Amino acid sequence: MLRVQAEPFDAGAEVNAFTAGATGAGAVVSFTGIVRGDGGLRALEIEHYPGMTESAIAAIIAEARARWELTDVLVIHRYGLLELGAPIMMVATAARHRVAAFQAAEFLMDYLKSRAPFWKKEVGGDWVKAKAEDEDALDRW
Amino acid sequence: MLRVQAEPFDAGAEVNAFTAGATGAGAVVSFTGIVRGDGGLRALEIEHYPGMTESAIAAIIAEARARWELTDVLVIHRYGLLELGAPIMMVATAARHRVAAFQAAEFLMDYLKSRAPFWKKEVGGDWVKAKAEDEDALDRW
Amino acid sequence: MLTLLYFAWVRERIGLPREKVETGAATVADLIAELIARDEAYALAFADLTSLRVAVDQKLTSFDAPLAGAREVAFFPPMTGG
Amino acid sequence: MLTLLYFAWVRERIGLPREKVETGAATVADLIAELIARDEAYALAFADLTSLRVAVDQKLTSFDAPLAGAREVAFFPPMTGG
Repeated sequence: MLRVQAEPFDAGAEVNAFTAGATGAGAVVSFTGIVRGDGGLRALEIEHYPGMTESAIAAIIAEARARWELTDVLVIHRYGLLELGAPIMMVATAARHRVAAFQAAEFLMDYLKSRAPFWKKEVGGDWVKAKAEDEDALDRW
Repeated sequence: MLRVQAEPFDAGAEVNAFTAGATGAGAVVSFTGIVRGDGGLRALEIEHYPGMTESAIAAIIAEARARWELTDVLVIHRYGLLELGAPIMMVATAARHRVAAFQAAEFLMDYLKSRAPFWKKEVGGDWVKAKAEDEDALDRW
Repeated sequence: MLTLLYFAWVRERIGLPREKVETGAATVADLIAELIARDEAYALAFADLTSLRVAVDQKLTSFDAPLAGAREVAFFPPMTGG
Repeated sequence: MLTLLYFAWVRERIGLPREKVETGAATVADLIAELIARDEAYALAFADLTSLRVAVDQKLTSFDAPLAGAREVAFFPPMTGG
């Protein structure tokens, strides 16, 4: 499952709905990214590439499903104006065992960071720079 | 935060409350363990060691906080009779960045598996055997 | 007086969850030897120490741990939490 | 006709999000050379290719990728999702 949206989402409700649908899973891992108020940041603006965003995320999910035995996968990513403390995106993975669920969630996060066409800008500030460590993180998979 | 209880819990509501309280965190990771219906399993009975359970989990949380910069940590673990599909336990970690949140959550899970005094029994069946791979998982930390 | 606690299949084999014993055992291993000598049920429960774990005063330890000053000793199989 | 898309600071430097161009460029690099020759704003946007990424028909690729049959080329900085 994959959603790209401007609207906020309720991470807890999403985790519960995801878990309820993941029949047979023994392990559910979720990651939520939140707008941090670093250095006086007031809000974040996220630009994306409609069309490519969806196909890039779908390809990352397909790759995770090929690598690990997963009961289900969920990715939600927002774009547009995001307030301080608001959820930016979330990933959830369900599997029979914890190792697959954890590894797949980390894999999805590493690839979403550097391979999904989103760009963050600090409102009233500059574009967030990609970090070399995020690119390097892909090497382990 | 640490809770050892017989009652079920709402993982989504816990994730939301945890996230709301983790001011300054950019990353929240949660893990939920669920009773799987393997091989005709109908329910799980979990025995624990009151007193030691709490102190062992508190020590594992303290160790995670010493190793990673964490905004907050939550562990909930149930005991008693657990129905199929019910949540067994959950872990949540909050940090500024995703790597610390993921690593701390995996560390907590690995240690809770083999170092917190819980024993699972299949209702109408046998005691769940500890897996060598769970003991081996501790070697990476 | 030392309180002994048994969990999971150790409890089932011995047939009780806890008991108090008067013992002069210097170590956990000595205590186990005393228990085995007492009754067949203990001999069965303690037959294979590699499948057992022990906590003294609620801290995991080894079978050669001393018992001086200890108040509570618990025996149980490897833990299966999470 | 090729549709060009610009995102993030590439869009800001060039001053528009998309445009259509008629080009005979064989590769992405040839297309960039044409654009740089056209206007100062493009020269600025494409000054440092190591800080740019390119997608042809919505797939990440390299600057030497051929444009034969392509319909859409997008230029943008390294992505910062997640």
